[in-house]
Amino acid sequence: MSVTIPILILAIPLFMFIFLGLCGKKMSHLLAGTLGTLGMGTVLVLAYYTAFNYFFSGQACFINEAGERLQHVIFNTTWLQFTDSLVIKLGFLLDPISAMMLVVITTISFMVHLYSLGYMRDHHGVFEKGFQRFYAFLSLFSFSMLGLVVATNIFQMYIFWELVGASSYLLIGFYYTKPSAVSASKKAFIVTRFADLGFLIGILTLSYYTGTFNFTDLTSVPVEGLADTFRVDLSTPETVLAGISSGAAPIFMGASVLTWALVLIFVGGMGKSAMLPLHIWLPDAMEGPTPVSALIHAATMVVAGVYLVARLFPLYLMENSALVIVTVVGAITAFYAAVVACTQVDIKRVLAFSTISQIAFMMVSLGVARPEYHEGLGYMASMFHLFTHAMFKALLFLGAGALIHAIGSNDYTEMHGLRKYMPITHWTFLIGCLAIAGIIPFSGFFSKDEILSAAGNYSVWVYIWMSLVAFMTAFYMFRLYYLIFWWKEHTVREGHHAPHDQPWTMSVPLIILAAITCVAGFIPFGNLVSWNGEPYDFMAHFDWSIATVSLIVAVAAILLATVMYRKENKLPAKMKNAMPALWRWAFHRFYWDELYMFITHKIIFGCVCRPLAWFDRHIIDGTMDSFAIVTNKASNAIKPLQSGQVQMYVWLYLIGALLLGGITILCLI
Amino acid sequence: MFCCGLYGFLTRRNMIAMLVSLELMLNAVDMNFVIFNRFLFPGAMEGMMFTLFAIGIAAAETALAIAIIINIFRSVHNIDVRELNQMKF
Amino acid sequence: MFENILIYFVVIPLLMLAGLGLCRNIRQIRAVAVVGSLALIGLSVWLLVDYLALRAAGETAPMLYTGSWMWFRPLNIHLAVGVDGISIAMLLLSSVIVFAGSFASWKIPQPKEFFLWLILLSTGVFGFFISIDMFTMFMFYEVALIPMYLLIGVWGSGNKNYSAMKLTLMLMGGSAFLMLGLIGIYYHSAPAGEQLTWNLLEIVDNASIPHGWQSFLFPMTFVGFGVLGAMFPFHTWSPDGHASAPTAVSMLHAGVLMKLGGYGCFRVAIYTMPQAAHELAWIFLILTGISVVYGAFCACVKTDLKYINAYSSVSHCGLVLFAILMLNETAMTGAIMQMLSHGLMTALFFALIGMIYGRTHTREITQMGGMMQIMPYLSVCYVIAGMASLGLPGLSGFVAEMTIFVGSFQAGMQDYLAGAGSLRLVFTIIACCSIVITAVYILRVVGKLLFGRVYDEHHLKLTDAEWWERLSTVTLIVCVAGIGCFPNFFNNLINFTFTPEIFSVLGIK
Amino acid sequence: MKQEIGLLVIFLLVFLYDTFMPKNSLKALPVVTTLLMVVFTALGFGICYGGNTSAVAAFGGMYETSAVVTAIKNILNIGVIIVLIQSIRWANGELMIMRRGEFYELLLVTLFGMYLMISARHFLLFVIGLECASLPLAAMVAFDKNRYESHEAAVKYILTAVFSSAIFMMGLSFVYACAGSLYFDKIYNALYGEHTAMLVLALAFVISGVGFKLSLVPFHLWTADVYQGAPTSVTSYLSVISKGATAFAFLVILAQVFGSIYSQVWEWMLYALIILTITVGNLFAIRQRNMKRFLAFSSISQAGYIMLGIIAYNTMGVAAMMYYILVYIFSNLAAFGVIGAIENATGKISMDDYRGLYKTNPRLSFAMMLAMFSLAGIPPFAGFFSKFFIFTAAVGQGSVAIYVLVLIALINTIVSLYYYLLVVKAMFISDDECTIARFRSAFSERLGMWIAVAGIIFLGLLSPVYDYLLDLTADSSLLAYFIR
Repeated sequence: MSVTIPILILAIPLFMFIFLGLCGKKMSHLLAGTLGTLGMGTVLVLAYYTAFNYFFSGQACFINEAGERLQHVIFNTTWLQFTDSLVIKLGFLLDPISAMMLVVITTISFMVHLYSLGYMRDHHGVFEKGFQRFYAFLSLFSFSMLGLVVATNIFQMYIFWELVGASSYLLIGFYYTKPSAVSASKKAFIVTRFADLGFLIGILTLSYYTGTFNFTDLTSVPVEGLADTFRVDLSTPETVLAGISSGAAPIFMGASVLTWALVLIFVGGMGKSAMLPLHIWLPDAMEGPTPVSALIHAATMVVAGVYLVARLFPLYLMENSALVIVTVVGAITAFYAAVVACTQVDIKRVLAFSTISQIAFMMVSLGVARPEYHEGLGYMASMFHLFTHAMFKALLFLGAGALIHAIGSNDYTEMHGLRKYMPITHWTFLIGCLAIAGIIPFSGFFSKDEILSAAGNYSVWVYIWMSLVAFMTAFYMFRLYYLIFWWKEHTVREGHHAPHDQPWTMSVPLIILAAITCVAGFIPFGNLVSWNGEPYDFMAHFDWSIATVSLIVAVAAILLATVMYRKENKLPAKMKNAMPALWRWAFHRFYWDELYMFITHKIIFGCVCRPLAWFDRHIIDGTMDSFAIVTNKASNAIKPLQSGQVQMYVWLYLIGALLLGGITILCLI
Repeated sequence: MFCCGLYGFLTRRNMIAMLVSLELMLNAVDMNFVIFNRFLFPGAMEGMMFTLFAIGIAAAETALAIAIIINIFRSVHNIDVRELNQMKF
Repeated sequence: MFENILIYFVVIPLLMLAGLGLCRNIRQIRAVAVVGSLALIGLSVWLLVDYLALRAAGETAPMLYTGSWMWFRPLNIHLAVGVDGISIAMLLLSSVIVFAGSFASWKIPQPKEFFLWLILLSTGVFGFFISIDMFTMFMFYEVALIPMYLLIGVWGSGNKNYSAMKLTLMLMGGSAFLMLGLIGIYYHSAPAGEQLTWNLLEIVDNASIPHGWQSFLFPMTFVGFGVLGAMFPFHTWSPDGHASAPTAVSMLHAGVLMKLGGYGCFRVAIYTMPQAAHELAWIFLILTGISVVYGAFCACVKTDLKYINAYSSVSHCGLVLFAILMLNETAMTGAIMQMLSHGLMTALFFALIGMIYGRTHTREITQMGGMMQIMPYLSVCYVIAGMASLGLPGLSGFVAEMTIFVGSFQAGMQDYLAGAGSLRLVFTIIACCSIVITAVYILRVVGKLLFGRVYDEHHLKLTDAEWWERLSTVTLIVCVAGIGCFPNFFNNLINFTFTPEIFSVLGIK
Repeated sequence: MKQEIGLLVIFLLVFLYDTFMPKNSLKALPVVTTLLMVVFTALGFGICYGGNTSAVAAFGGMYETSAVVTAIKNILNIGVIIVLIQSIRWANGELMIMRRGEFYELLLVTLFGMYLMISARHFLLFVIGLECASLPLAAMVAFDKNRYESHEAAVKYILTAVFSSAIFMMGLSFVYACAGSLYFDKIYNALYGEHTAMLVLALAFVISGVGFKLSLVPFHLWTADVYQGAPTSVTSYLSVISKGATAFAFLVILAQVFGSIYSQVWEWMLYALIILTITVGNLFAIRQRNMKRFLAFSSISQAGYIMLGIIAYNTMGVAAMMYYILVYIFSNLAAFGVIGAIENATGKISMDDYRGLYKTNPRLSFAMMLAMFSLAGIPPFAGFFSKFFIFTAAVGQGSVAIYVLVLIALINTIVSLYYYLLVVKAMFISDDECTIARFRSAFSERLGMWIAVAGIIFLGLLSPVYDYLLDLTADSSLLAYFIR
């Protein structure tokens, strides 16, 4: 496969960023927006072409005789050489998941580009301030995200990992005059930075032992657990690999080094994918423009963590404990986020928490994936869910954006009963809700169902737990749906003030995404993506019993929501009063933010930084100054010697001479 | 003798008296030389020679000191050495 | 003598001084400064190209362009020059910053005296980087220090007398230890009975410093240079000094002068006394490791822009010394890169701070806000500088820090696996933590200063950057991005395959 | 012997000129003297480079000269010339009309005395030289008849001087008792390796006697008052020429007389004295406001640095010491030149009056700053090189104790830098209005300053000077004494 297309896929967004960033101000808003969208459109086409080529062209470099899909490095140029073996390269790795991610990213990104043309202007069609900047940042983000998914080595991934963090920072803080937005962006960056620290150390450890950054080398390790511990032969990467695969690595604080490395890397993933306890940035990130939330904080960037774990999956397989940690974290997060989502009033926050819990689903399914159960169904399931979730969550967010754009508020209490006014939004939003609730035949049903069956294979408890989460998911989504579109009528909805559907630039993406959501479930995903590249027909593993159960669960949840929220009634208030404590905690997101505020401000700033600064100014600096002070004091102290009295002088003279002689005599004798 | 001179020099307030005691000290030095020469090294006359010159030098010093003291007496009408402490520290 | 290109790094500044003497008005003065610094940039770029060509042609000598002219015969003091990739990198850095600095001080009062001292300072800097004779090195070192006093004292702001005096005395205190160290090295520079020498290369070849003496002279030299490298606890001159210094001086001082410290530690202390370095590294590792996080933490709570930046300099320069002490090829490469990167970005920082201060007349971030709406250009530059400082890929900070971390982590793990204690490992991880703290204080400043609402209505009337300010900042930004995007170029420039044999003692090479 | 004779000739010429020339032509006296000195110095250099560097003895070995000695004498001559040039204006002031001649005659006599001190090889000659060099100075100190300080200074000087010479000769008598002779070489051989209490005491007395002229602590107390009280020209003469000469003479005595008991006895005495001198001098200098007094203390600590060259006790040390003296002459005379110029013009000698001097008299303040930097040892000025060399020489002595000593000295340089910078700060940095109006100093003063500044700038960068000095010492008769 030629090199030009992959390079273009990366180069066009980068060029767009630089171009719009430098001379965006000079050109008109519309031109800038159109340019950005066109650029993204081109990338979209190229990416589709590439993915299609990879999956269906059947070239030898992509798929071997056994029908296994291979990892193919299209180009790989040295960027920075640390040692002979440790080299950061920038390249383009094509394999099932990266191809899949290419499709996802370009699709959503293009939709968002298009959508923003309509969204980023007020009702009179006046563009927002910094419209060009917005598109520049969008291009930057697309570039970094694409670079991330096609990374050929873990350090390239880290580089773009940082870049997506930065572009997300810029986009969250797009309305930089809004203090809340500024602090949200700061929070997002710092929390993820903290996670990246773990990621970095993990990379360092891993690369030290394996002597390489390359995914292909890292993941081509034979899969055995790490049994006993002895020293690794560090002479060459091969021996190191051999050592690791045969379970060689010193125990460090009770866990093998590999475990440490993998867990630390997973911490990086937790940061980006907003797993507990590093989730706090994501809800605040909703301060950014809604298309940004759709693109970054629902569809693409937040699943980077999942992608990372999937990328290193063979390594994780070698270390059961790491996978267990992934599972546990995922399960807890999923439940937590679902509970919180049931109580939020800001629709974007509800969606944010649902995102967290859905990503947690993917994590769990990765955590439970084992080759021995259905040939690693969980891996495929999580990738599948990643795909479908990207689509319907983007759909939901864009729909929410449409609502916000129409109403001018994030709060569902402002909305109520909009179904008549905004039919397109209504229907597309409904499709999204059905998909996420897991109603056949929408895409969400299939992916979630596979996750559940994978969980079921792994352990029944996980299965029950996740089904519970699924139930709540369906519940809060429909709560949201009803509260927005039904509940009660607002009185003041006449004339041209009445909320109405959006311009085509906004509608088209909604419709397209809705269409995808409807059909995506029928993609034979197993043939395309699997943990070891061997295609298999997941219908073979399709478990109707689990499917029916989950379906029943979803329907039950929807019915409950209908009862409670379809018409205005007292039930919700009753529920709320029934368990006030739980409700309050859930409403305040279990006070995580307060906890973090306390740690950062009171402990770090109050108890570390200020004392240190004081110490520096007064102790260290004081010591330095005290030298000078002592000198001056001494000079004052010996002042009397120079008394101006000749006889005094002579006295000292004599004493000096005698002492000089006397002491020497004493020393000699 | 040297010590007497020393004592005088360090204690007297009158400059002339100080000069006198300085003379004492110098003469003590001369005596030293003469005596050492006479009893320890009777061969050569070095000590004697030195003494002659030392006497001369002492005379010169005294003359100069007297002159300066007169000068200062002219300007402040007082030859108390303890008063001479305008410049200090 | 004048056939050697390196000499011109000293000759050009001297010519500039002469030209300055003839200047009548500010226009001529600016002309002299700009032309001269351009000439310096040109010279160093030419040197770079030629050097790479020579290396490509298979030159393997540790130093190229070496020249040595007898100066004081009895003490065998030469005016010895020579460069390798590292010094060339430093020369590039210095010339760029001198260039940017002379633009940043376009409207300085009493320009003649100002540029006189500034150029004298840069003479010292360039002389330091080209010379391989310890005596001349030390002489240029001090030449570079003293103008600081007058530059800060006369053109400074705030508590300038105190700061200037403190800075000068502390640095001189450092050089007192340094001088003794150098003299001590001189007396052991050759085996008994042979001609003693000040020439670093010869000393390295002789490798005749007795072990006992090394462990006495190494701390002397290292501390001597370390003071200028803002090593904890000798860093306190830096916040006050920077806070009071005028813009260009802060730029040169943080950008170049503090590098003299790191460079000296590397070139003199480590080069000549590797065994002692190997044994005593742990002491200074602890100190520098402390200063990395310590500086960052202090920067978190300061409200004066220059103080914040000074403390971040403490942290970053601490990282330089830290990496040097890892005695690991990768880490050392990282250290040099960090010098380049920190030099450029901190110069950029100080330039911007100076420009903002020149408009708002305050450096308190609590009394500013929403600068992005008032002076977008400067603010964007500030964000870029901040991103470079917190290590965003594509800008210089990232590559430097990553190289350092990879290298020192390797060193640490080797120790740990060899059962040689986990000190280096632990401090590497501590140093890694600095990237988070850096993010905290950088974003804090950016958020408070540039974003949010405008704090003071009067600020709304302020103007954005003038053309010379734009020129000076753009130069620096381009360099920062250049290093960030093509790190391997510098990585190859600074490579240790040409270092003297003695480095095999450290397992380097 | 040539130089002494030459000096006597000049002395006679000046004397005759002063006595028999008509009053109106007396105004030319200073110029004439200066020119004579210049010619004489030129001849002196002629002797140095004349190839005839072998040691010459006279008075039956009481007197000996050699290339090194000639060189140091020439160095002194240069200093004297600068002093003379700088003092022309002062000497032509209306107060001096009557006493102009005496000033020059006394000055020449003291110089002659120093010559004798330097090249004496017998204590008799040495003592004569010492007294010649110190007594007339008392008269010169008292020169400003109508300034009270001048008299007070003179009294303090003469009393302490006589006292110290008494002590000195007492020490000599003990030495005589121990060694039985006053010839240097005889004493050297006699004292070989012995250290009785009497000898040590004698040595202490001798050192104190010479240390008095060098103003080593604790024999320094007269210095500040005398420097402050004396006329500026005299002060500068006192501070550089007599110090330089005595330093060298001191070296000669310690090496050629007591060299045999270097490491046992006087190394440690000197060690203590150096530390005391440098530290105390600096500590006092910090708090001075009067410029002359300030320089007095700075010169005390400088003397301490000079001693480092002696304690090094090797040829490099001697060379470094001579070089240091030379550089010190230039730097200090530059400072005194500025002070004198300002004093003559405005009568102000307080550091507070120097505030903002740069605004009114940039050139003067520039010269002053160079002098200060040179004294503080800042490159590229000569002071840096001299300090560096003398430290190198000292460390060359090799023992760890010397490393410590040098470290102490180095740390003291920071203190000294502080107070030198105080002057620079006053002149350049302080913003308040300068009390000294812009004025144009006399040609002679400017000439003197130019010479001194040129010396400050070029002495260091031109290596041949130092090379030459080291060659001289390398093949001098002193070499014999350094082998331990």
